[in-house]
Amino acid sequence: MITVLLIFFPLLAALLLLLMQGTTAKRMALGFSLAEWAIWFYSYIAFKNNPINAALSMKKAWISSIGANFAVSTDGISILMTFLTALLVPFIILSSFKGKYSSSFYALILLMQTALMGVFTATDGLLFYIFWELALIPIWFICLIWGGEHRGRITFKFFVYTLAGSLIMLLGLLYLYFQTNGTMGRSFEWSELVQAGKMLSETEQNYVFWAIFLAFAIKMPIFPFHTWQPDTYVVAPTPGTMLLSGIMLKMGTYGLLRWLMPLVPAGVAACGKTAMILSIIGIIYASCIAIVQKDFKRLIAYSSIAHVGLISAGIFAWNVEGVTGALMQMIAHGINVVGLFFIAEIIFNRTNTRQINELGGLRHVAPQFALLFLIILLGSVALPMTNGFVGEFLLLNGIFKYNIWLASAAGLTVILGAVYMLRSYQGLMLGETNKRTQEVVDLDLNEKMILVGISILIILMGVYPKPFLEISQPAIQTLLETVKQ
Amino acid sequence: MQEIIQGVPLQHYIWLSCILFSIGVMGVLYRRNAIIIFMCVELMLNAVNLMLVAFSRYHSATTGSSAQVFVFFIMAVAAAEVAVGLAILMMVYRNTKSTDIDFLNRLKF
Amino acid sequence: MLTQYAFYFLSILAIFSALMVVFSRNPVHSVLYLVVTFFSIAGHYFLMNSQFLAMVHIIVYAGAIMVLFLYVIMMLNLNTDTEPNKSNWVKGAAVVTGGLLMLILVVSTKSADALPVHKEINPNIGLISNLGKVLYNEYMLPFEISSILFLVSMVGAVMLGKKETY
Amino acid sequence: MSQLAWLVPLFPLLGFAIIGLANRNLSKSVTSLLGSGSILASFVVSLLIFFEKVSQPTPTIVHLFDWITVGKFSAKFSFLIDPLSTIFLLVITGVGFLIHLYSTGYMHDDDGFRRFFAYLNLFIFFMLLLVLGDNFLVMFVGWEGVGLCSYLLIGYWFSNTDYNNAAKKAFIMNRIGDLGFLIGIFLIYKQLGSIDYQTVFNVTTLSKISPSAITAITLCLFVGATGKSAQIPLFTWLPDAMAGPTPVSALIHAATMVTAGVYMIARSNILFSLAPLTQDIILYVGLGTALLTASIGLFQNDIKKVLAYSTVSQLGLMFAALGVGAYSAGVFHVVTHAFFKALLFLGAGSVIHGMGGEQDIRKMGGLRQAMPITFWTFVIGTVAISGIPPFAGFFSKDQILAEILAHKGIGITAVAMLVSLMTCFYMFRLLFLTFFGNFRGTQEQKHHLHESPLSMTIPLMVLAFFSTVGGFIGFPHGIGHGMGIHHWLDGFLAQSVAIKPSHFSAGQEWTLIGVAVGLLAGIIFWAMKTYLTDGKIPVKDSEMEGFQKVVYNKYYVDETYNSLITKPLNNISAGISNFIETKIIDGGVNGIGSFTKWLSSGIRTIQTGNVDLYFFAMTISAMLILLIKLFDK
Amino acid sequence: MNELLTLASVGILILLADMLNLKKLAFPIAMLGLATSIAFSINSWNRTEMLYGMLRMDRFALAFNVIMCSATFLWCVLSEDYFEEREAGTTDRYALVFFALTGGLCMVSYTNMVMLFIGIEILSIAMYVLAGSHKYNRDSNEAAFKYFLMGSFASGFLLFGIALLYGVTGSFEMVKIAEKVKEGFHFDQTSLLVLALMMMIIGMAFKLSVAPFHFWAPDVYQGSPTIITAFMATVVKMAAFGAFYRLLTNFVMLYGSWSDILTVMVVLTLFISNVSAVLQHNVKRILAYSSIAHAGYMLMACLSSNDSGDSSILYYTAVYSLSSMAAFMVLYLVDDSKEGRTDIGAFHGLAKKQPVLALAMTIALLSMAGIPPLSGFMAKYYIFAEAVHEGMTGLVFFAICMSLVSLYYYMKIIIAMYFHDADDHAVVNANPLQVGLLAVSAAAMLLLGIFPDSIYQLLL
Repeated sequence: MITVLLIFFPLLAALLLLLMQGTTAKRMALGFSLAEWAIWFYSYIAFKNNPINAALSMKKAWISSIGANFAVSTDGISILMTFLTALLVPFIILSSFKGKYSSSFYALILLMQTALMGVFTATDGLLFYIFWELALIPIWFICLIWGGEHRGRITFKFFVYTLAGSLIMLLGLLYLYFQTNGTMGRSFEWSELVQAGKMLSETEQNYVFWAIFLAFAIKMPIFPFHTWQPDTYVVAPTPGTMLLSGIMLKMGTYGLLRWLMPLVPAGVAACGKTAMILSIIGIIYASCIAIVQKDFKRLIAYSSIAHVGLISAGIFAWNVEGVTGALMQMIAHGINVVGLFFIAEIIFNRTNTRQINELGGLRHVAPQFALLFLIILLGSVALPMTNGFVGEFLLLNGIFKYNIWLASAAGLTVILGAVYMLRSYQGLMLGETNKRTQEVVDLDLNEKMILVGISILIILMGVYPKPFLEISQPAIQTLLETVKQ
Repeated sequence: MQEIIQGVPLQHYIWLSCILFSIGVMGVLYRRNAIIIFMCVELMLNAVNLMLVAFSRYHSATTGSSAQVFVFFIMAVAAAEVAVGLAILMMVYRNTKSTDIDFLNRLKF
Repeated sequence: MLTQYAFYFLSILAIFSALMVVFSRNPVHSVLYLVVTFFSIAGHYFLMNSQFLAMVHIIVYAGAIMVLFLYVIMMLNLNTDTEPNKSNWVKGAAVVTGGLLMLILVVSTKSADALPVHKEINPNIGLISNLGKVLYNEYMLPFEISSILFLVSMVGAVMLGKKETY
Repeated sequence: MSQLAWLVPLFPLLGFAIIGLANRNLSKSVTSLLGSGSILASFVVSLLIFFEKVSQPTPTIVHLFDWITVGKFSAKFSFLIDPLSTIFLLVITGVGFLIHLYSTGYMHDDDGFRRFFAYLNLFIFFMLLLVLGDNFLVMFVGWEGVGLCSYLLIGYWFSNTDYNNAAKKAFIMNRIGDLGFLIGIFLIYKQLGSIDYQTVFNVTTLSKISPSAITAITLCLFVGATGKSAQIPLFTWLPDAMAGPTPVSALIHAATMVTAGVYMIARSNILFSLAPLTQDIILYVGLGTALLTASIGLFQNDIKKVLAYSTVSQLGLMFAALGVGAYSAGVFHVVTHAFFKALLFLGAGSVIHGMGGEQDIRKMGGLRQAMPITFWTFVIGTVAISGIPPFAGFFSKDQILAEILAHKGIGITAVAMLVSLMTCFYMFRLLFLTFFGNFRGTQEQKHHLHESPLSMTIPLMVLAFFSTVGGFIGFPHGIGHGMGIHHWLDGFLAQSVAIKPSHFSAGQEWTLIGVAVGLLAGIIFWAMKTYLTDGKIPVKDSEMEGFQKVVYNKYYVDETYNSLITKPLNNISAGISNFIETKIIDGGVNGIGSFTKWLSSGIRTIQTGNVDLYFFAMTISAMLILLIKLFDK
Repeated sequence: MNELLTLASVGILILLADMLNLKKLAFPIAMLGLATSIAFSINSWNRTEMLYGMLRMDRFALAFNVIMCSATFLWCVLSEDYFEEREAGTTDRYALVFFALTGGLCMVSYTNMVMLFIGIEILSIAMYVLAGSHKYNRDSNEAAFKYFLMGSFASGFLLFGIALLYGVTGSFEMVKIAEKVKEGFHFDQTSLLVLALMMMIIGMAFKLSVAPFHFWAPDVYQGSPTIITAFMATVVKMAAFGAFYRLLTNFVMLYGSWSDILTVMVVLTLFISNVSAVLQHNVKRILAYSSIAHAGYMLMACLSSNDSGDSSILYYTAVYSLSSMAAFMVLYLVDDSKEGRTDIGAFHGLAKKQPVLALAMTIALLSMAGIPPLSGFMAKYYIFAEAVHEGMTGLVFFAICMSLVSLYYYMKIIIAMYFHDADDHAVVNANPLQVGLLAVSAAAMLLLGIFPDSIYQLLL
């Protein structure tokens, strides 16, 4: 029941928001998102007390004609993903306070939150798919209505590309669905699909693997399916970019974890390595592009590809370190990238440009900003004692267990990440001020709240990641066991 | 071999109507004047009628009369169609002063 | 034998006049050839002992429909050879296509030979009394429904024909 | 007391937090007090720990909290207090405190005074984590943390693009090493299932895994060490790092951070002792670095650059010592080096302070009158680094030479000796050019010349004292058996020593000392003749030629790296970005769209609007369908 | 019986009202008639009625009747002002619509070929007239003209098929034909039967606008008055599809394999319609192509029909007509307010001026594109799932690709509404009733998508 509330409360809030206008809408949106956070916290307490709490899951017949249920449940993995969602949305809403956004904007964000919560808790294949797609619509509108130049063309590409992937995934899920043979006939239930997947021959599993993988690969995105992403991130309004990069791409990684790996174990065994190599190529490839990138927002976009490549590689390593690291990094990356995009937004608001070589010396005029930027940047380059490190360390460790050479290649992210992030930091913050930057003022309260909040999270998670690691362990073990059997 | 009337097999009637039908189709393709085209369509319907009557005779022991009733309906429909069709033709002619089908191609691509 | 000759005569006449419908340059000629075709088809109906249909055919087609056609042609003053010619290429294509279609139809109906032979042919089915029974019993519903059809065509024709301003 | 070891890093952390957060609201004096005071407090605690450990040498583990626990992997956040870490604690907090004190004077007029102290405190914190850590991961935390602080402090004057580049370079080069370290940690975990020192440094456990695995582990760790300790091939960042304020150079880039590599290898001595191949590599890399950078130092004209190359060179010697398994000698040299190199840097800082920021020794000269304290302490430092008995450097350097001689014979020792002689030469060159002769700077500078304030000279004097007597904590092995630092580390190194014992007699030792002292004297006289008697001044940059030019330009190593790595990376990236990304991958995706549009533009023309054509199309398709259906049997 | 009678008599009543100068009554009568017909259908839901052996009012037919009547209901309410504004011919149009519905009902419930033929003709003739009901508009003229010529041409093929089929089987009754077909034939006669069935399929494919017999559709849809196009694309299409589906399942499918030819048709339809629509700039034409594309998807359902085929098709047609009706109605409102502009530019800035209309249009378009959780998704899902189950994964893959292509043109409209600013100053008028009804339709599209069983299980 709590999970259901977690999913549908934002939807309700979104509908209510449509009745409001102006600043009331903004404030209420923030209020709703905080209330959602409270709901999450309640579910967390419930989960802590009793992980198999009946209140955390729900299963009701939904489309009985095809055996699809409304089945949601929260386990140790879901709780972290819902945490990320519940955590970031208030930040994202807060970050948009200065923009000229109408109430429908906030309604869309909350609608998106519903979809995301649904994706992260659904245990029914069709339900998962519906929420998966539902998440696409609000963000598309956000980008389309409030986006930047060429948004029509770019958001179209984004929409079609991701939709193409997910339709193919649906094909794969359908294929599995027709192999299920539960007591109640065919079913989309996760456990049934897992059983069905195991029955398939290896060739079939390979096909299903690629079909499902494609959707996640596009969403994350993994090289070479990533070209929608930088353009979209740049063109989207910054809150939209935050949603996209902070939470939405986690749908892809979460999907890998929950809906690909356990479903077709033999397919993973046969094709996982290729997928992993793609992920790792993506890390290096995107990092290289980020190095020569002149647009700061685009640079973050590419850095995001690199990070996600590492996450997916960690998942494909499919050992406890890799998977835990992936989860940890999903959260860390979510937080960091939201911070980075907010920084890009702040810079753009003040100077009207995102070109790194047109800026410089911001540290002179905005020392607090520079400091907070630095902390977030360090989180992003995975300095120990920041959240990025825990995830990255575990990921690399997991990949290392899988294959030494791949891990070494993936490890290049440690170096390349530092190269492009420091390069951008230097270009933006250091050096002498110029015409554009000399008039810049330091952060105001709203901005400070967000960035300080993020910075505190970065350090807290880096120093004491135990709660995050601990809560997900049983679920990860179960998941790993599922595949082994 | 079934004979429909003395000395004439069913086959011949079918062929005759096929030929008439084809001529009707050919006329539709051949002419540009809408009225003629329409007439050719009528020709096609008549070919069908002819075939139905032939078949009704072939099935006369069982359901032959229903085929003849069917022909009757086809005639009725044809008459109704002609009324409306000519009304449309007139209307078009009023506006374009032409019954040339190639003249009407504002709607395309 | 007579029926056989009658059949071939009527058939050749029908085909010839049908062809003339297509190939006559003057629309009025086409109409007249079509009337000839209809008459020869009516002849076939007589041959097949379907007098009622033959009568109806002549009344409806030759009497009503063709008159309507003629009337329209006259009214629109299309009786002269005003139709711009299609290019020969298109005409050729039309003839070839029609020919091929005929070929296909004829070849594929060749198997009508193999239809089971019904020895008895009931000569009375074409009679009015017989048809009336069928029409007003079995085919009651379509008969009624076709009244709607006529209503539709009537309303439609009036609607389109009526002068109206808006 | 050892249980309170967490206090040691806590004080600097608090100092950092308070200074960092309060920032503008803190007066400079309070900042100095907090900044230096926190380190002093750490030092006091370290001393107490030290005294406790003297009487009770068993290692103590202080467990703070579980940091990362995943599956079988577990990294605790806990501290290990044993002789090795205690020595480093003392050096870091002790020297660190002096340098903080010095900074209060040196940085007094700088705008970013508070920021500077915050960074310094943070640095000390991370450095302490590095040496206190109970497992490799905590060490790695400190390892990366000091790298960060180094980045921040090198780029302290962030308006200057060159400085920023230097900072970036330092961080990235360190990161390259860090990756090696990280992979080393993974390997350790994979092979041994743990990264705790207790579990890993166990001969019985280690004997179960293959020697090649140990070699791989040690090589990876050594790559990490080359990054942090500026060894070939990752040494070029250190000279550039002199862009930071001088106390930073003294603290981070001479006394403490760069010795982290030595600490790491000393800490993992068992691993290295079990990997002879790695040891040899370390030896040759160390010697090579020492030789290369010493030769560069011969021709440098920037006072800090000379010291920087000297630092790299000394680090090379330390690695050479580690390479022959003389861990205690290496650590010993770390300690003495910390004293005299800090002293030299701070002295140089004092000079720069007095000169108003001038660093080129060609523009100095005759400063001894104006800055007597600086001069005398600098002399002590120079003598100490040159290895002249009985100053600190002599003992440690001699020890290293002796160990090399004992293990590798005369040839390798000669190379090490050569390095030592070169060090002596350029240090005296530096001394003479700076403090003797006539002043060569501008009038304005001459007018400005003054001795530094007390806050700067006191640390100089304290360090000079230790540079003088510090050597006695490690009296030569062969002469005074079981004294000082060796004895202190004996228990710790027992396992390694068992693998590779070193034997040499007192006679050998004395011979070595004799030869070394004799040669050094010759070199000093040569230097004196060249720069003091003849009054030779190094030529201007533009007039250099031939070999001198090559050496002055650091053998063009930076340029080589630039053209071998940086430029290709940039070009490849640009290629990827401009061609593969946009043309091939994105082009492919867009191509599908364009293709569809192209198809559309073709297909929609079928719909010509001509009924005629529609009739044809319908009839023909009907015929085709009939044909297919009827005749496909 | 009652359903049929109601519809026919409402048509006549409206004509009578016209004669008695009670034009105001036309609308209420229409509403009442539709409601009554729906009520009758629901009332006789649980029994199957045979009418003179000609019509079979089974659940399938009744469900179609309900949906067609509901769509017409929606249509009437939404287009009320259209008829209000035009004095002349109002009642005629209403009457024709109801006669067309009568024809449609015959088409979805026939058991005798005569009824199929007459039903089709009633519907078609009414539509020919309605297509040309803008008498002084050249486009409307052209549409009626093309529709009529090609429609009657296609009727010829259909009739030829029926005649041959009668020749072979000796009956017009579907049950008897099916029996005969099941009995099987000599090898020699197969070509006759195949020819008959093929000719019928061709004739029906024309009515359904399935490629390669779709040529009339884009032109006619574009040329007809928007309000009529809306009716054509929904009710007429449903009726045609119902008839086709009955034809296929009742006996065509019993004989031999048609999947190859139908597959070709599906592929062609999906390909030509979707790809052609990509570069269109006229929203009406885009929607016309979209409706052709949907005919393709519906045909796909026939391909893989098994027990649940009826349900999938019912759901699909219901959902499709709802979405299509909503989209066409928004188009109509825009068209009506902007003096006949139906190009994409007419939609610029609609989101700002009429957010509800824009939203309804968006939901309708996304639903047609098959984006979850809208009903269009579930509709496609059922069909694709059936096809996957039948092993036609390749065809489904192709259909998915074509759905993606279709996104392009749907989104073009959405982007126009949300992204661009209006390029003229015309105000898009919509009365509260229309807005409200469109909002309700939008909600229905969403709810039907979330709870598809509400319709899907009707026939189970």
